[in-house]
This record gives sequence, C-alpha cells and structure tokens, in this order.
Amino acid sequence: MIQIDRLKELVQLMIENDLSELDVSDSEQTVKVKRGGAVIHPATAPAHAPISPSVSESPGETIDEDDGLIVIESPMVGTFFAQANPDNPPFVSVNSDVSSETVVCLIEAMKVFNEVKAGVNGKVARILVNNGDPVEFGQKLFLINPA
Amino acid sequence: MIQIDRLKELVQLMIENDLSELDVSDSEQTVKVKRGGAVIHPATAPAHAPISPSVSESPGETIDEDDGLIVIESPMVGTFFAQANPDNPPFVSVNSDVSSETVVCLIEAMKVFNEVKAGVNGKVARILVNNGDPVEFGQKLFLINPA
Amino acid sequence: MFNRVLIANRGEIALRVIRACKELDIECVCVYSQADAGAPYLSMADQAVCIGPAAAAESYLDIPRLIAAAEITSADAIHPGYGFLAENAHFAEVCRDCRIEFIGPSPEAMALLGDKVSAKNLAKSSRVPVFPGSEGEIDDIDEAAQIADKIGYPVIVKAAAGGGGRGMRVCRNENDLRKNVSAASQEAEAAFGNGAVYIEKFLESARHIEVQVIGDKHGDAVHLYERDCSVQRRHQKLIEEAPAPHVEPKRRDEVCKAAAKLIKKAEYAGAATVEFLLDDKQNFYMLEVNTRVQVEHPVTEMITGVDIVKTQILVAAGEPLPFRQREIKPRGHAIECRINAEDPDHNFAPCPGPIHRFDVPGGPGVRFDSHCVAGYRVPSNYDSMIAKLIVHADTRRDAIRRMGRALRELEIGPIKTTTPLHRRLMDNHAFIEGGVDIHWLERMLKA
Amino acid sequence: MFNRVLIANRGEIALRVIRACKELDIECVCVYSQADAGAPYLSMADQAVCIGPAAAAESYLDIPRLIAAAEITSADAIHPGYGFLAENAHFAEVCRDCRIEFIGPSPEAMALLGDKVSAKNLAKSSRVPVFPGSEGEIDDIDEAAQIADKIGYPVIVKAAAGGGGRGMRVCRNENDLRKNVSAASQEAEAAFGNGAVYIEKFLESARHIEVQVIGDKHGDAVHLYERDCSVQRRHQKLIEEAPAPHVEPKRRDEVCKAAAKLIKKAEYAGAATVEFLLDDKQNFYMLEVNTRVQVEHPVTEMITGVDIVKTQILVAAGEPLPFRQREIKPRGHAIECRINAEDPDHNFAPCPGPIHRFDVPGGPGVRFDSHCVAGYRVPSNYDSMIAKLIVHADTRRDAIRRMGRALRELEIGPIKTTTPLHRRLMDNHAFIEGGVDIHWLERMLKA
Repeated sequence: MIQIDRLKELVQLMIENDLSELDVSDSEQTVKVKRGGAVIHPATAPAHAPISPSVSESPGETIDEDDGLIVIESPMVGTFFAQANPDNPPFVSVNSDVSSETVVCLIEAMKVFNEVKAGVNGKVARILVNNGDPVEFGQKLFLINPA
Repeated sequence: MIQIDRLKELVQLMIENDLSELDVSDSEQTVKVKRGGAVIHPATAPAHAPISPSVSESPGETIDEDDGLIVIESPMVGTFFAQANPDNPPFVSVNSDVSSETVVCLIEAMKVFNEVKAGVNGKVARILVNNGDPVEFGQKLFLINPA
Repeated sequence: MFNRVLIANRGEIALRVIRACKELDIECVCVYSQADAGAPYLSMADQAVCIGPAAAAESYLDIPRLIAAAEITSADAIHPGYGFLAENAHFAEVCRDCRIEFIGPSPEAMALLGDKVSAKNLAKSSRVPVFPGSEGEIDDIDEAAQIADKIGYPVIVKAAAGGGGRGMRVCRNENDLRKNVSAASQEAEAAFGNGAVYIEKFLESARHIEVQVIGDKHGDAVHLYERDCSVQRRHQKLIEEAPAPHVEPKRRDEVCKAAAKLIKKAEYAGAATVEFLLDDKQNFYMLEVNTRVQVEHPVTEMITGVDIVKTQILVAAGEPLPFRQREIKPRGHAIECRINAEDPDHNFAPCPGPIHRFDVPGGPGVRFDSHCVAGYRVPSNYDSMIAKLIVHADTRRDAIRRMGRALRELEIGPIKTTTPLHRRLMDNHAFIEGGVDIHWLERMLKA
Repeated sequence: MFNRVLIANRGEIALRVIRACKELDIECVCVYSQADAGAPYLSMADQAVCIGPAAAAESYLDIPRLIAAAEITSADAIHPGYGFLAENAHFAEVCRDCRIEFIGPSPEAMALLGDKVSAKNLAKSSRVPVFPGSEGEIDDIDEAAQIADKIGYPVIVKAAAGGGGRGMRVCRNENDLRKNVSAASQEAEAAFGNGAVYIEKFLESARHIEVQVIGDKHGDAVHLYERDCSVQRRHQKLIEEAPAPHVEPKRRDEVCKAAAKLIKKAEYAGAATVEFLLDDKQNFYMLEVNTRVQVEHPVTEMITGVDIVKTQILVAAGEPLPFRQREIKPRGHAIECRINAEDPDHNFAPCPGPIHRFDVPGGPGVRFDSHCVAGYRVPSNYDSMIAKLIVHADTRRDAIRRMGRALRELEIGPIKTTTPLHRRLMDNHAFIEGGVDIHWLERMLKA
C-alpha cells in the first residue's frame, strides 16, 4: 500500500535539497516524483558543446554516438587547409588509411600553419569541412572508422 | 481499489509542494499524476482564489474539501459585524442552527450595513473572523455543518 | 503627505503607482479582482484587497467596493490609474464626500474639461487652437449649413456629450449635412441622454499630437511638451514618441504654452493631456482633454526627467509643483512601443494565457514597464497590454535603432504579442522618416 | 566606420558591446569558450566563434586564438571589454601588427599610463594631485628616510610595476621603513621582474573617487565628471555612484579638469579612468589610471547622457569626440549595485549554477544590464558578477529610494546573490548620509 507519510518525507527531502526529480524503487514499490523548477528555455539551452581535447595542440577525438566513428575536432580556431600548398594533393581523402601520427590537415592562425594529426589508427570515413573554411575550436573536421 | 480520498491527499501534496509529476506504484496499485506544465513561480502562484458566488449580493457557498463543511464567503469588501449593534447578542454562535434565510452577520461598506444570509440549512461549525474585522470579497466567514 | 494610497486599478498602471508610492515612502494598497488573484505586482504593494469577481463592473468599476476597500485599509487617497473610473467625475465626487483624496482633478474641473463644448469654449479663451465650427450646439439646420459653408466641407457632426465615435457623422456637402444633423442628434439622445450636437471642420488626414500638462492646487500649471501618437490601429495607439518629429518649433511652443494656460484656467490640479490633430499645413486643432495620466506618459518622463506619477501624488497632497516652466528642458528623443498580447498576423486577435518565457531587454536608455513575469498568466478579462518598452537616446534616429535592438532582445512566449510588428516598424522607411498620419498604420497593414 | 567588431570578452560587458554595435549598425562577432557555449547573449551577436576550452588562459586570454577568430570572421576591430586582455599593451600591439584596430588606447599611451612612476610624473605636470613621495624609484635608503620624514608617517612602499597589492608595504616609522624597502624590492623583483620601488604618503582612511575621461585621435579629451566607488569589500567595488556626495564643488571641478588634461597629454584615444583617494580634508591623491572601460561606467552614462561604449567605438574609428566639454551637463544622481552570484551570509562564497527565476526590476529611472535570463546557468569558471542594477533620479535621496524599491522587485533564484545585502545597504544610515570610506563596508559586515 502507498504510504502518504513516507511519500511526504521524500517530498520534503526534495524541497530541502532542491531536487527536481526522484526515482526510487525496491522489490515492492516504485516511486517517481518530479518537481517544478528548472524550465530551460529552448533558445538558451546550451548548444552541443564539443568535448574538449585533453591536450590543446593535439586534435580532440570523441566517439560519434551514431555508428562508432571517431571524430577529429579542431584544436584551434583558424582556417582549415586540406593540403600543404595549392599544388599538392590533400593530406587525406575519404578511405585514406591513417595512423595516430598521420597529418590530416593544417589549421592556419596568425600566419602560422599548425599540423593536425589523426591521433588514432583507422580509415577516413568523412571529411566535414572544405579547403579554406574557417573553423572554430572544437569543430568536427573528420570522421574516422577506427581500425 | 483506488480511494478518492487517498488520491485527493496526493494531489494536495502536489499542490502544496509545487510538484509537477508524481508516479507511485506498488504491487497493488499504480498512480501517475502530472500537474500544470506551466511552471508557476512560487511567489506568483495564484493565492487560493475563493470560488465566486453566483449572485453577488447573496453569500457564496462552497463545500470545504476537508470534511464536508459548507463555507459562507463574504459577498463584498467591508467591515464584519457579528451583531446588529453593540448591545445585541451576535446573530449566530458556534452550534447555532441556521436556515437558508438566517442572517449570520452584517458587512458594512460606505456606511451601509448589508445583511448576509446563511443560504443553507445546518449548524454553525466555526466562525472564522472577529467582530469588527475588515473582510475582503470572497473571504471565508463561517463554516456550516449542513443539515 | 498621504499615509496610505489605495490603487483602484490593475496591471501595469497599478504597478507604476506602487513604484511611485514606494519611492515616496507612502504605503500602498492595491485592490484586485478574483481574475487577478496572485498576480505578482500585488505582492509589491503593502497590502492587497480582493474586491470582487473578474467582471470589471463588479470589481474595478464598482464605486462602493472601492470606497469600502479604502475604508477598511484606512487609505487617505485613491489613485485611479487610467481607464476604469479615472475620468468618472461622480467617482471623484464620492471620494470627496468620503473624505478620501482623489488623485486627479476636482470633479468640477474634470466635468468642465470632459464636456466637449465647455472645453472648447475655455480653449478658445486660452488661445488654444480649436476646430472652426458652430459656437456650441446647433439649434437650427439653416444656421448649421451657413457655418459649414464658411468653414468648408467636409465637416463633422458630433455629440456634445459624446465619445468613442458614437454620434459622429462626416458630411461632405450640404445634402449630407441636412440628413445627418437630426440623425446624429437622435443617436446622441439615445446614447448619452443628451441630443445636443455641434459641427466642426473635418480633417481627412492628420497627425495626433498631444501636450502633457500638470497643474497644482496653488493655481500653477506647467506643460511638459508634446507627444506624437499617430501610429494607431482602430483608434488604439501602438507607438508614441516625444518630441513630435517635423513640427515647426515656434508653433509647437505656442500650442504647449496655450495648453498650460487652459489647464490653469480650469483650476485643474493633476495631470492632464490636451489632444490635438495636426494638419499638413502645421495647423493644430484641439480634439479633447484627457483628465488622467496617459498610458504613454513615460516618453515625456524620459525626455523631461519629470516623474509624472509621483508629481500627481504630490500635487493631490496639496504640494506646489516641484518645478517651474523654465526648468523643463527636454533632452533627446523617446519612443514607446506597446506590447499587447495580440497576434498581429491574425487580425490582432487577443492571446491571453500563461507566459513561460519572459526575457526583458536592458542596457542604456531602455525602460521596461510591465506587471508580468515568467510564470504569469494573462487573464482574458481585461485589456491586452502586457508591457511598455520605452527607449531614450540623443536623436530620433538613435532612439529608433535602440528600440530595434531592444525589441530583438525581448522574448515573450508562448503567447503571441505585437513585438514582431514593432520590429518591422522600426525598419520601416516611412516611420523612420517620421510624421506619419493616424491612418498610416492601417494602410500599411492592408498593403 | 568599422564593418565588423570582434568582442574579445564574455558576459555582461560582451552584451554591452553587442548593444552598442547594434545601435551603431556595425556587425559584431562574439568569441566564447566552451563554458559559455549556448549563452543567450551570444545569439544577439551576428556571429559567435568558439575559441577554446573553459580555462581563460586557453580562451579569453589567448592572443593568437583571438586574432585568428578576428581573421576568420574578417573583423576589422577588437573590443577588449574590461578584465582579461583589456589593459595588456602587448595585445594592443599585436592587434596593430595584424592591422586590426584595438578599441582602446595605443600601446604606447597604455604603457605610459600603466606604469605608476611615469603616470605619476605626467600627472604632476598636468596639475593632477598625487601622493607626496619619492620622485621616481628609490636608490638609497637614507634618502628614502628623509623623504618619509618630510611627508610624515605612515608611508607606503610600492612596486613601480606593481598592482593588486603585491610588493606594497605600509611603514609607520623609520624602523619599519628601513626593514621594508629592500624586502618590497625583492618581492617586486620576484613578482614583476622589476625591483624598482617608490614611497608615498599612506592614508589610513579615505574614499575612492575616480574621474571618467575620454579622448580622441585628434588630441581632444573630455571628462565626464567623477564617481564614488568607496563601498568595497576586499578591493572589489560593490556600489558605485555619481556624482560623489559631499565633495567640495570647486575641488571636484579642478580635479576633473586636471584629469582630462593628463589624458590629453598622454595622447590617449579612448575611455580612461583616473582613480583618486580623497582624504577627510578634501584632498585628492591620484592612485592610478585605468586604460579601459570600467564596470561602473553606467552611472556616468546615466548622469551625463553620454554612451561611453559607443563613444569608445567612434573614437577608435578615428572620429572626433561628438561632444565638447561645455556640453557635458550632469543631471541628477545615479547609483549602481553589482549583483554577484555570491552568498553574502556565508562570506561571499561564489554560487554558480542554474538560474530558474529571474524577475527583473523596471519602471522609471531603472536600468538593468545582465547577460542572464531564466534558464541560464552561471558557469563556475569566471567572475561572479551576473548583473548590474543602475538607477537614476533627481537627487541622491531619491536615487537611494528608487534603488531600494528596484532591489525589492529583483528576484533571482535559486542561486544566492548579493541582492539582500544591497537591500540592507539602501536602508543603512551611514550609506544614506553618504561619503563612507573604503573600509566602511568591511567594518559593517564584521559588526
């Protein structure tokens, strides 16, 4: 049987600690309670913040939740270059094999060209930016199918 | 079996504590209740608004949810008088029998004394204001135990 | 000074008066109907008293209930706000009989300026420009035709006791006139119990300019310059500004001075607005006098630095005006946009209901007057204005830009409001140019 | 004029600059760290660029990232706000090298006024009153003792390159002095790589008064009068006001004029603040010059009508100041309360976290500058200021009353803020009296 007193105690606990949700169950009972409060406006909800790379001068990698692909994020803000100079072929293309040390692109900032390495072994699945594009810190650049 | 009284208690708990969702189950029962959707700030939550009497010059009556008592509300804003003049006894006291036409008090506004009738047959259970008190429109004056 | 002021109104103007009382260190009591129970502005008053059900006739318009509320709370003055009973001379009289100060003019001054014929006569003797027309009511149709010939068609037939367009008829020639005079008189008799009508020159197109004046009980009156309120829809003002653009300074000054003189002659203590139409030849013609604070008073406050509502309270308490005419030096330009809970995309259908999101603009030169907060529910019982956004800047162009950016910061939802329309208007060439007429907005909305 | 301004800052000052750009019809780009991703003020910029992780050293303080952000967005100017890199002459220099206009003084003017010894020398030649003390750095301890004798104890030993209290030592007698000079020098050497120290008169108790000045690239500089920022806790200003109460008008005018002259002499284009201590005999002593816009700039905007941030942008673009000294006529009194996400009942512990309720004050004379809205989460990575509440009224007493009522309208929760403390301060007799010293608040909090 549902005991009101027990429930009141739980609610009091929520109020005192400003809990917005409570979900308790044991073999006999399940209790779920939500409480007012935190309406986050749609427009002010944090945009999907890319996960920060642990070392800022090496690319960030995160596992893309969709299909196990690994993301190479931009470690800096600047301009994306797919090739070392206009006459060279691009560092990598879709289906290129990459190892942890493979240079995949350059990011130019303040006239300095910074090499970005794959940081993972695998195959390039997708390239998400075009040669010459401006990129932000944390922007997704490549999807890698890990070996 | 679902007991309405028990359910009312749960709903009361939600209202008092501004809960928006409640989900309780045990081996016998499952209760899920959601409330509002609009998040009302605690300080802006509507004060308990007394139910408007249908005819403004006759007292409002509502069934008090606690224990089946009927409420006589003030039909106007003014000063509450329990007796016709200082030398007279009060119109009614606790345990007085009242009929629909029994005058239970006067409300004075702009030097005019307005009679308030019980509007119900029964016994006075409680008197909620004191002689000479200012009263608002809709304020609870008497609780009547209906005959 | 008063000990306790009762506010016989609701919504934003109730909050405006609460703010003035707080700043003057006067206690305030706000009445409310059941539809406004729990509204957040009520908690800012020292006391709130429920006076009746949602219907205004049984709450905000019910004189005995308001007086009783003042009596049980020992209020020594009543501020009527605008609308409801603010221009009801009987209410002002009942207040006086009950020894409660009505924060506004005496019933006599209110009646004198509320009647269009007596107001017009007093205006003429104060050199306030009025519409040429009959001197008082028309007795004889031939005499009316002669007058109409003299002032030139079109003319308008109006009820002396009228208002809100009832009993008004435009006549474009003598035939029209002969038909309309008796019809208008009958309509006026039915509507106001007074069949007196008069005729005046009629303007096909004009701007709405009004002069803010405030008088005290010591025979002084000071004008606070003019406002332009020509952006209207169905006689409802939507945008107001001060000063009025493209008005010849000399004419403006003359009219403002004359308006102050009129209020002084009426022995009027309190805030008054003398409304004019301005034709395309820079001629002013007085329309009427409003004997209360106006919705759009903040634009005048912004350019003059005068707190009109505080001043109303001070003069009602018998204090002399705290400023002289020569001390009033307008600075910069101010604009007000009325934010109504209406859907401008669906013929301005009212949109009452709960507000979940209420993000308010800020920064320099921005003022926001609203009784709403996130979580408030706009009741369906009263008018749809939920906020006034006011900006002030050095020039009109700067003020328009500032209003544009402030409107883009304002986010109210999920109810619909007039905000998107205002955003468009701030980018509109004709509005930016300034000096649009009173029919401009309706033409624009149709186009 | 600029096409596009990059804002190298965050929070309320970023929004303040966005507002100025919008009103000047200039596009703006705002940078942000991952901790600020999704913040509502970013959506008011034309563009937002993520430049790094939460740590300021890798985002708001990282010069190459800021320059790169300006380059990829083709911004032709950078506004540094306050804090972070706003007073970093190297950053101003890098901007110049990259042909991006730094909205602030030239690196040379910044360095000249940033160094305390050179600033003091220039001040003296501009008749800006300074602390009596050594002329530049101390070479010899006996000479220092002689100077200290002349100006009288207590004196303070300061590092020429110093700031933030490091390398400062108060000496109450010659023994103290002899002990402290070399110790302070070693500390300064370690902290700033420069062991030069100087001595100055030390005031046990004083008020913090500062003069707002703004200069252009055409050799002009205008002061916008003074502010009083004496209500401080641990060198953090909590309340600022303009004008400063109880200052002898003639002394005030002299000091303001001298401050403008100093800025002019430094060939300084942009906003600058000359900070003073005022002793109980109405003597001013210059503390230092801040070469950026101040948090408390709105109080000056309220009394002068000048938009300081817009003016910064205009002068950086090479325009002459849009006003002359004689056109600056202060009107009324303004007060600012800093609303910090701190718990005043628990030693001002920071209270970052989500804001559910954010009800903002409004009405006449109220300005509210904040980057927050309901639903915003205050990040724990940066300073705790979440809003500035500013009021303006005719008199100081009216402004205090207005602030009191506005603070009672302000509701922020569930995080704790300094609001309740400010409410108490507006009722405090000493604050109402005016002219409290810089240690008053701490004494009051202890009592």
